[in-house]
Amino acid sequence: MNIKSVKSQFPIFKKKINGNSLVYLDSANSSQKPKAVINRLSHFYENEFSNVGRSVHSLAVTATNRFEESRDIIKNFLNAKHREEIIFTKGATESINLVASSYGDKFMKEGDEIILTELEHHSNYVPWHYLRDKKKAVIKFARLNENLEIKTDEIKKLITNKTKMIALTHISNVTGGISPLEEIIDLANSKKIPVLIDGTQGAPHLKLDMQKIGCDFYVISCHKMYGPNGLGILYGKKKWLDLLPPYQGGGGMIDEVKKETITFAETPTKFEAGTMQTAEVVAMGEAVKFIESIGFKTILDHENQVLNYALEKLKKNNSIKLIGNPEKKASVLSFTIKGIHPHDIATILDEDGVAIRAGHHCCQILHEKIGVSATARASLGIYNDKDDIDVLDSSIKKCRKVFNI
Amino acid sequence: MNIKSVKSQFPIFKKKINGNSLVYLDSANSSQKPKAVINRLSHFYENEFSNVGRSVHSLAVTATNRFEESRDIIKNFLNAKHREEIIFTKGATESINLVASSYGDKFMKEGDEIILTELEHHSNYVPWHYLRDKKKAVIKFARLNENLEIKTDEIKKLITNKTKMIALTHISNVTGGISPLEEIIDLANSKKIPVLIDGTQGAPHLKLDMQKIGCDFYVISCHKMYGPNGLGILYGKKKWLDLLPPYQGGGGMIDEVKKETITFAETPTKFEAGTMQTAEVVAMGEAVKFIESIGFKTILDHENQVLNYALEKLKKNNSIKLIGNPEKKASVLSFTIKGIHPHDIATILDEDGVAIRAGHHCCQILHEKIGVSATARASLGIYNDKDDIDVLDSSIKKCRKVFNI
Amino acid sequence: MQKGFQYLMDLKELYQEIILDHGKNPRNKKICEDFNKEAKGHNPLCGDKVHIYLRVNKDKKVEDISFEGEGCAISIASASIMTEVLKGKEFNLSKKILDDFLKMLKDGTKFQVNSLKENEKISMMSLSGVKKFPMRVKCATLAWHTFIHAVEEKKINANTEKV
Amino acid sequence: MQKGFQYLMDLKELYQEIILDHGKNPRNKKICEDFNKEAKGHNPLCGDKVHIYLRVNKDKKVEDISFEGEGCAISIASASIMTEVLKGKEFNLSKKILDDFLKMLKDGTKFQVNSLKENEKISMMSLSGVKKFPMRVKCATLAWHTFIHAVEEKKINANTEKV
Ligand SMILES: Cc1ncc(COP(=O)(O)O)c(C=O)c1O
Ligand SMILES: Cc1ncc(COP(=O)(O)O)c(C=O)c1O
Repeated sequence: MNIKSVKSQFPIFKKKINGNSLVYLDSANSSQKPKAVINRLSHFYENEFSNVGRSVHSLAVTATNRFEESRDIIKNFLNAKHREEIIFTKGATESINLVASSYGDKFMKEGDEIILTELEHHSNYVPWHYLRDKKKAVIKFARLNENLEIKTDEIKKLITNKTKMIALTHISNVTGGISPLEEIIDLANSKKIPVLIDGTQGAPHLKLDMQKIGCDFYVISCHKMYGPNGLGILYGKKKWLDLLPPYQGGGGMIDEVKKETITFAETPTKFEAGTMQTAEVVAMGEAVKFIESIGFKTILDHENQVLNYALEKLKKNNSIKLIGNPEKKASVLSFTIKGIHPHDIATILDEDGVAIRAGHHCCQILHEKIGVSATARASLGIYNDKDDIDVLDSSIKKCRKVFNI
Repeated sequence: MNIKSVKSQFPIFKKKINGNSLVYLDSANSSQKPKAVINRLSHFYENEFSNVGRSVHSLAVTATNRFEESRDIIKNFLNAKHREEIIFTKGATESINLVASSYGDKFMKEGDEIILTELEHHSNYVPWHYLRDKKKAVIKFARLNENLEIKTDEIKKLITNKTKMIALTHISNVTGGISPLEEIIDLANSKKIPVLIDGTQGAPHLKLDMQKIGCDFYVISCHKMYGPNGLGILYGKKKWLDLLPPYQGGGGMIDEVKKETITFAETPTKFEAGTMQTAEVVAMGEAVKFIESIGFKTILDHENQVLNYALEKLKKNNSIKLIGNPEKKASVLSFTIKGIHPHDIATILDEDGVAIRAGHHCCQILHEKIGVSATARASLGIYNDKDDIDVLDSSIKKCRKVFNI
Repeated sequence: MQKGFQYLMDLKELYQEIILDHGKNPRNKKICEDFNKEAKGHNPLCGDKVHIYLRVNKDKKVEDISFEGEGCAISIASASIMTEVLKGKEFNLSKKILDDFLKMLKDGTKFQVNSLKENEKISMMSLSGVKKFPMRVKCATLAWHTFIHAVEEKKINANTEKV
Repeated sequence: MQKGFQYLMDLKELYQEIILDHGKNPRNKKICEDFNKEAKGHNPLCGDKVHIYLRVNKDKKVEDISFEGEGCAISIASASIMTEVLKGKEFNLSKKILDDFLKMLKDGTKFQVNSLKENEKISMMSLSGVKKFPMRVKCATLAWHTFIHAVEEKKINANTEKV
């Protein structure tokens, strides 16, 4: 992969940060956007804009076609079996809320159990917490091992005949650890327990195949995979989506509305209430094309090289403590420096144009477990290279100077 | 107002539809976007993009500032009392779902009553229908008069001491009728019943002042007011927003998360779960600036002129029946032609580049009342002029030729 | 204006005499006697509705077929034409005809079913104009999908959103 | 590089010796004896937490003040400095000092309270470097807002998201 040419497709890198080139290491938070995606948005608004599916004039026909083409592009990208398995949402967070609400309403009762892990993002806990409140359900957290990895056995231990859902992350947004999905889903399937995968960090970094993964639900945020803001994807097995009640109510998702009764459309329509994010959906098709134009294998190889280079380099730096040591790992690197709070690290790094994130990364349960309230996190995207890591490394060294330690 | 110069700010009008200039009369469905808004989106993605509020690096600081500036712009635009009264959602539909869910959960019980009108869009009925189902509540529909107007007396009749919500549209998306908000809200206030106004059609066409209107909730879809797709606004009085439980759960809206308990942030944060539509929020600030650069008075005067011209012209056409005859009316004109189905009308008009909508416009209750399943709808935006109406009129005449009637 | 002219031609093709005729004077628009199968269909986006009634005998032959409904010229004409074409045909044959019809709308392929009479072909082909009007394809197919629902006794209504 | 240099200066100003000192060796970081008011504060975005303890006498004077918490150098230094400055002061005066402090962070205005001692002013002013780092303002104000919550005995935790 020619990293220079990839990077040059992202306009933001022309920008200087405090006089320095931007070293963007915050892609786990949100990725930057390639020119093609930004242009697709503008082009759509300038030449093709209309609401979809609700008018029969030419613009609306074009817009509807573009919208539904994106659904097909994403269906193929994820290798879903049916196009009706692809639902557009506001983001991964909404996708999980949708499942927790619709699935929970229909299939859960008092005392039923949900298994999560200590690694989950708040987005994959708070919606289940609502369900716990509403249905008097029980949430069990699978414990992580000393490397902060999810282990199938820890999940297995928690399964009872009341287990009604297992929800876990594909890749941790703190440790970068990749979960053993195959094992866990095999286990769950054997007990007929549905599995939701929080793929927010998985989708940008791994080649996905829904039919092979075999999970019941998989959620994605487009803004983390070079796509536009404000758009998410919910993949769900058709058998579930056919059964689940709709989530939000409004225009577009109904079959027939009377004063006493309402009947609903079928999937995916029944889950897409109100005017959809037409422009964003169309632009997301372009983001997928961008990813495919480089190829997932190339992306993985490149990101792994940079990640390994970074691990090597940072491990040499004695003042740094890495968070978690998962065997299988992708694209995320969290750390602490003794005596310097992550927020202060982030501020000092920013001086050199290095953008990292500091905080609990919406994983307070994990941070409580490791006994720190915040960590610093560098995370990779397709546009990062070893030079970025060199700047990161020397910038980290500067922190100790500023703090006189 | 110099209509030519306004129109020239919308790139889409450079486009030809079937060889003709675009006569866009589908703004009630979604409005076209001015260059400034489209450019703001691109500029943000190219130069300022970052996730908001979650990192301390420079890009994130800029993005957060832009995001919160937009909240202030909108607060001022609506003359809300507090900036915490402005919540960003996916659209009007989500805004209503949020209120119905959070308010309903907390304040409604079996037998409680919700008053709607026969004029409501499905988005202002289906969410209340869910609540009816969930809480065994009752929905009462205020009847329209023969002009298809909402009359305060009809609402008054329905009020009992079980009435817990009155929800109605500001402007009808079928008749263009403007509701007597002042009367209705006075009445509701005197009985301490909260009022939700579906302002989806109101916000693009009327100068709004939340403190003067005095409603408890007001919902808006940005895509109908020259802003981007996928963004909505919920205005709520602070006293309510402080009381209501959060809606979706996820990152950003929490205070503290533990394995057994979760505490939530305060408004507006508690209602903004997950990564927000940063770019869209920023671009919406630009849409408001665009509107203000022309001025609401100018917009109203212009749109009313065009509307009256259209009414005059279409009333002369004997084959046309106008839907509803409200005394106070804005920007929307629905009609039928005897012997020709609205879908066929829309297809024939499209030949001349005239984009209208045909269908039930997500108002099946209204259509059932008037005994037709579909109508044709022409709706105005800031960019329409009398020439557009002339094309519409002659194109309508052509329908009868194609149908040999 | 080249394109505008082409479009006018397309429009004339869409609203052929035969369509306007079926649209204005639909055949078999009633509830047929002693029907033993039925299904409702609905196009939620435009509000087109159709209700198909069938009387089927033991040999799975459609003895009688009729419809009720409201909608645009295309959807009414399509329902009317369908009832004319399918009356007296066997289930299996009907399904093949339906396949032919859908394929014609999709990619203009010729009919595979040999037994269709010339006037049946002509009336079915009169609907081929919708090809150029993608949003109208659902109008043309609504009745046909609903027919299948009736035959297969599906519980849920036919919904063109889905197909 | 002009801008880079300026920024380096800003950074040095942000992390002045006095801040680093308070950050490393915070004063009054404990639970003070016989406290009769307390409040917790939290910055949800970064996880900074503070818990303020006060012993207030009948004349509404802060006899003792201390804090516990974790956070960045700025938030710890700010809490530490605050306890030094407010100890022994009356409520009303404390509130005025807090106003001064917030205004200084916001637009650099000079202190209005005349009775502040020179060293108190210097330590408060050592936090003025955050002006150039908008995201860090919340770190600097957390303890102060929490102090007000303690004084006013608010039920909800101080939350910098709000202020
Ligand atoms: C009156 C009215 N209310 C609500 C809505 C729903 O808005 P949205 O689809 O943008 O959520 C619309 C538009 O479709 C409308 O016209
Ligand atoms: C692992 C994980 N899950 C869920 C989310 C929530 O995604 P979003 O905020 O885009 O809805 C994120 C990102 O913040 C994440 O990293």
